[in-house]
Amino acid sequence: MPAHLRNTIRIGLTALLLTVVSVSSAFAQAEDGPAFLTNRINALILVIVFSVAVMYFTQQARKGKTLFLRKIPGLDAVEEAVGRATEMGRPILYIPGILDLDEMDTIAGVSILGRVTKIVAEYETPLIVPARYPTVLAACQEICEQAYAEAGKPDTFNKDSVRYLAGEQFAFTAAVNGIMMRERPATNIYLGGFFAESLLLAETGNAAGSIQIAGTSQPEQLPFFIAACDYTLMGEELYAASAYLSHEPLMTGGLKGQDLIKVILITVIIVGVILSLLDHWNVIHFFDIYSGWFQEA
Amino acid sequence: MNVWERLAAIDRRWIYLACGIAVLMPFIIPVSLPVYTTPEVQGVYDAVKNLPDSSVVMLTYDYYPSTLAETEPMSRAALHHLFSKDCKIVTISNIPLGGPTIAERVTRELAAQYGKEYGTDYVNLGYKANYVAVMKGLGSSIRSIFPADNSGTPLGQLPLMQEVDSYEDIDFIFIVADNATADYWVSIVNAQYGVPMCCGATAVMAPKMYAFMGSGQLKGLLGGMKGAAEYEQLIGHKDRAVRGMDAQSLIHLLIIGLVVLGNLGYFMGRREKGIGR
Amino acid sequence: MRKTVPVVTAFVTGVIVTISFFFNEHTTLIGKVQGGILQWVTIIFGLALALGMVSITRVNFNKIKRKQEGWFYSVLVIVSVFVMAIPSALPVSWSPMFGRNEGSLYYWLWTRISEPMMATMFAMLAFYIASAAYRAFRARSTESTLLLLTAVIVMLSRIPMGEWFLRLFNESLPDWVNIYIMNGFNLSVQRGIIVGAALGAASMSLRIILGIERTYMGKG
Amino acid sequence: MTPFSPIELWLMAFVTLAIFSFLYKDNPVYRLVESIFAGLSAGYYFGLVWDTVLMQQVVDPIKTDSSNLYLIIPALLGILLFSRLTQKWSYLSRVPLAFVIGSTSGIFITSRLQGLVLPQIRTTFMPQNVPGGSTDPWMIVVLSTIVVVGVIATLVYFYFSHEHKGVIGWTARLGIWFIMISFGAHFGYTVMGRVSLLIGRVQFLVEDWIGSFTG
Repeated sequence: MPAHLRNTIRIGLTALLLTVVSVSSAFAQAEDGPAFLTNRINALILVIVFSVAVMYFTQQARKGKTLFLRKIPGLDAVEEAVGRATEMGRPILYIPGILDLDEMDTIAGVSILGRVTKIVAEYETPLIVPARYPTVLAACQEICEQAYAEAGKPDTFNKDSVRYLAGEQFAFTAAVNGIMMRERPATNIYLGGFFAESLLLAETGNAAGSIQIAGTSQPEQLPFFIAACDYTLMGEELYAASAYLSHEPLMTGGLKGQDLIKVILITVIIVGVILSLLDHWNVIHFFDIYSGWFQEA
Repeated sequence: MNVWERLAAIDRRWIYLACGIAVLMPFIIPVSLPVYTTPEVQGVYDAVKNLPDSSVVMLTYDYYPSTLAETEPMSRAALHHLFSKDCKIVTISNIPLGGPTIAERVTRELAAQYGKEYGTDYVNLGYKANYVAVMKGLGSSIRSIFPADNSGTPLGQLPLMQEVDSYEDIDFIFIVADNATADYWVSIVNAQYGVPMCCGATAVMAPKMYAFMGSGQLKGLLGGMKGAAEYEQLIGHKDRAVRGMDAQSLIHLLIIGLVVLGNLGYFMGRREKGIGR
Repeated sequence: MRKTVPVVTAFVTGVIVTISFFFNEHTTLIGKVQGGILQWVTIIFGLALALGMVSITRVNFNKIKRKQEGWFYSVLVIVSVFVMAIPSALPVSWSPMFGRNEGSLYYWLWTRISEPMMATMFAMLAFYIASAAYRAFRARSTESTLLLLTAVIVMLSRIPMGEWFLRLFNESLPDWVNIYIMNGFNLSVQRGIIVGAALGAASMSLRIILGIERTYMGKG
Repeated sequence: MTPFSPIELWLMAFVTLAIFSFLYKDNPVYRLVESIFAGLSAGYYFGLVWDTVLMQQVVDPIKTDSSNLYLIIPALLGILLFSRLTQKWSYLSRVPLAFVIGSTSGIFITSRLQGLVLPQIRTTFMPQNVPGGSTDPWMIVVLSTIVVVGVIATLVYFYFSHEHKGVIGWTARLGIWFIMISFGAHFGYTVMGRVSLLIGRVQFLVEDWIGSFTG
């Protein structure tokens, strides 16, 4: 099916369902009482503005328009690190986080894995990917297989390189630590959702003398990654990295949409501060109304 | 090899040993220093104190056994405070691994002390999967998500749960969590259902929670063992958290010393190699 | 077909849950439907928790079959799985050893073996932090110097001995640390990160609902 | 004091020390307890799923009221997830996965925007409340300035549509300083967190286990 037709069908379906659902829900009252929550109109406006922004940029990116994204410093390190591992003849360890596949961090981690695996496949460096959930395991296996195929080396892919390790957080960490000590990977890459195990992993990697690249959106773990790893992607840089590496229009579009909202939010804050000061100096009294817009009535 | 290089190359196991000694020492020679109360902990205390007697409070056990040392004192202190005010307590756990078991053990032990009865004074809902869906779903109906309590008794047979079937029937939520669930309690339950809440968080989670304190979404915050110790002191039940603060002092000083020593070695090593200034 | 059905499923459930946010969930049909969807989610996701057990058994069984290095440990894993799992699924009425309540084998194994193990795993982190403080935590640049200094000041303000020490300089010093560092610098950065991450999560969710983001399905 | 028998205390102390032995180096005893732990964890999940999901959420409701028969559908969908474990049928698991991910995404969109973005932004441009209730105007001004500047600088640092040059460049630079101060605070807090857990284990070893020798 051609792409534009698919898009048309999708948009048509969206519109139809939105209409049917909203109309039916507005009229189909199961009990008495207000149906629509008017105090959530501010949220509705934000959701609409946000969705339009994200969808607009995604559409633009899909049309092939090049959207500018700034370079993420830690990213060049990935290729460099793969090169080093090849020279040393030692494997690369890639952990896409310890969260399940329904978490955004894991999705970003898994999608960067695809790009990393492609480089790895080209260099023919051994790869180890421990997965904590069977769902993540399956996704990683498929993505690695695909990457090896894209690199033109489908036969060199070793299915055992993506491994399922015990489901519990620390059992998983202990097992990964065991791999680090036994198989001594030259490079450890941690991109995904990480929690308390971040330091355990990074310290053990340090002891094994590996180059380490880390990234997570969990702010509470970032200080340790910064302390113990060579490169760290902080917070959203993880998502940006995923977009930057893959040049994927969808991811890029999403980021551009979010950037637009950030500009709007910064403006909202600055206007708020100015109004607050004007209110304080008795110039105009508009601040209470303004701040009220951002509050559920 | 000069002294700095030798220091830099020290086996990490010596550091582990120093760490072990620092934590053991205060158990042999205790020095009890006072713990000052911070406004965040005072906020928790005041929020609970100002609840009308016999309010229905939801207490969460959103933590793994791994952080028991920080979180169990919080749960215990909260139970002391709530039971002494005759509050009705509904406990819930969003952690599959161990959460429901801890909730049973701790709540029952404290309830026995206060002579509270299961079913009328407190209920343990237990665990259901996917906390985002659970938190949102409880807003529609507790019974559709939890047909039965942790031991399998249908909710209809528990007197307390006949009056409680959604957030509308809950006056306050006391979160004790060691992970991201606190974030969702705030952004889903507080934002959409307006239930006031306070949070006992592990020290790792606490810095993030300050943003929710600042926005007024949380009424108070217990940050780690220090927060638990302050709360224990406020309610007058000094326990393991207060006793642990001595060891905290010594090991913190050790770690600060290690940072200073490590950096000293780093800079001296660089200077001797002629790098830098 | 293999892709359309999941995409449509995600779309329909996603749209219903999103829209129901703006409607009263007790009085409208959409609210009730949403409640039902969430109930189903907890059941589906709940059953998925057992995936790990099947998986871990299979992986270790294969190791034993191939007599791989460390196969003995795999035997232990499988034995532990079944010792824990089977009695928990048998009715309590047969024996107090069965089921999950206090007194059962399940409860005993959990509180006597797993809990201390898990707690110790976490406790090791204190050693690793001490080691990182000495070996990795360096004032390499302005940024890391700031990180380092703040860490030391905050650590002092959080322990009784350090608080006493800080009060030697100024009686309100620990309070200022709490007000300006924790509720000022820290709060503002956490807030920026929270807002940024929230936008990111919302945008990812939007793309999943609209069927653009399909990574969760795997490729192929 | 402790609810455990001497044999149980010895067992618990053994597993505690066995895990700690990893600090020295990876060893067979550690791998032994690690394997048991992995097995018990998986078994724990099974017991939980069997009892609280399968029995409480599906079987019992159907037994008590046959109108609940529809609960078979989510149960079957959940079982479909197990097709992940096969090569050939793994695509079947996409439907239940899509169901879960679709509906949680629906919660995410609204709750992230309404529950986090709106209140956090609003309280940024409001004058800050000084913790402890101080009404000193200077404190309020200083604190409010720090918060506004910090939030904006952090947002700018995570702005990807422009190189870090010019005004954006130095705002981002300011942002990274703020971020590092915050991470420093984070590090300080986390040290306390981890140390607490070690203290917890030492409390067990010293007070409960060794304490039981002396009675």
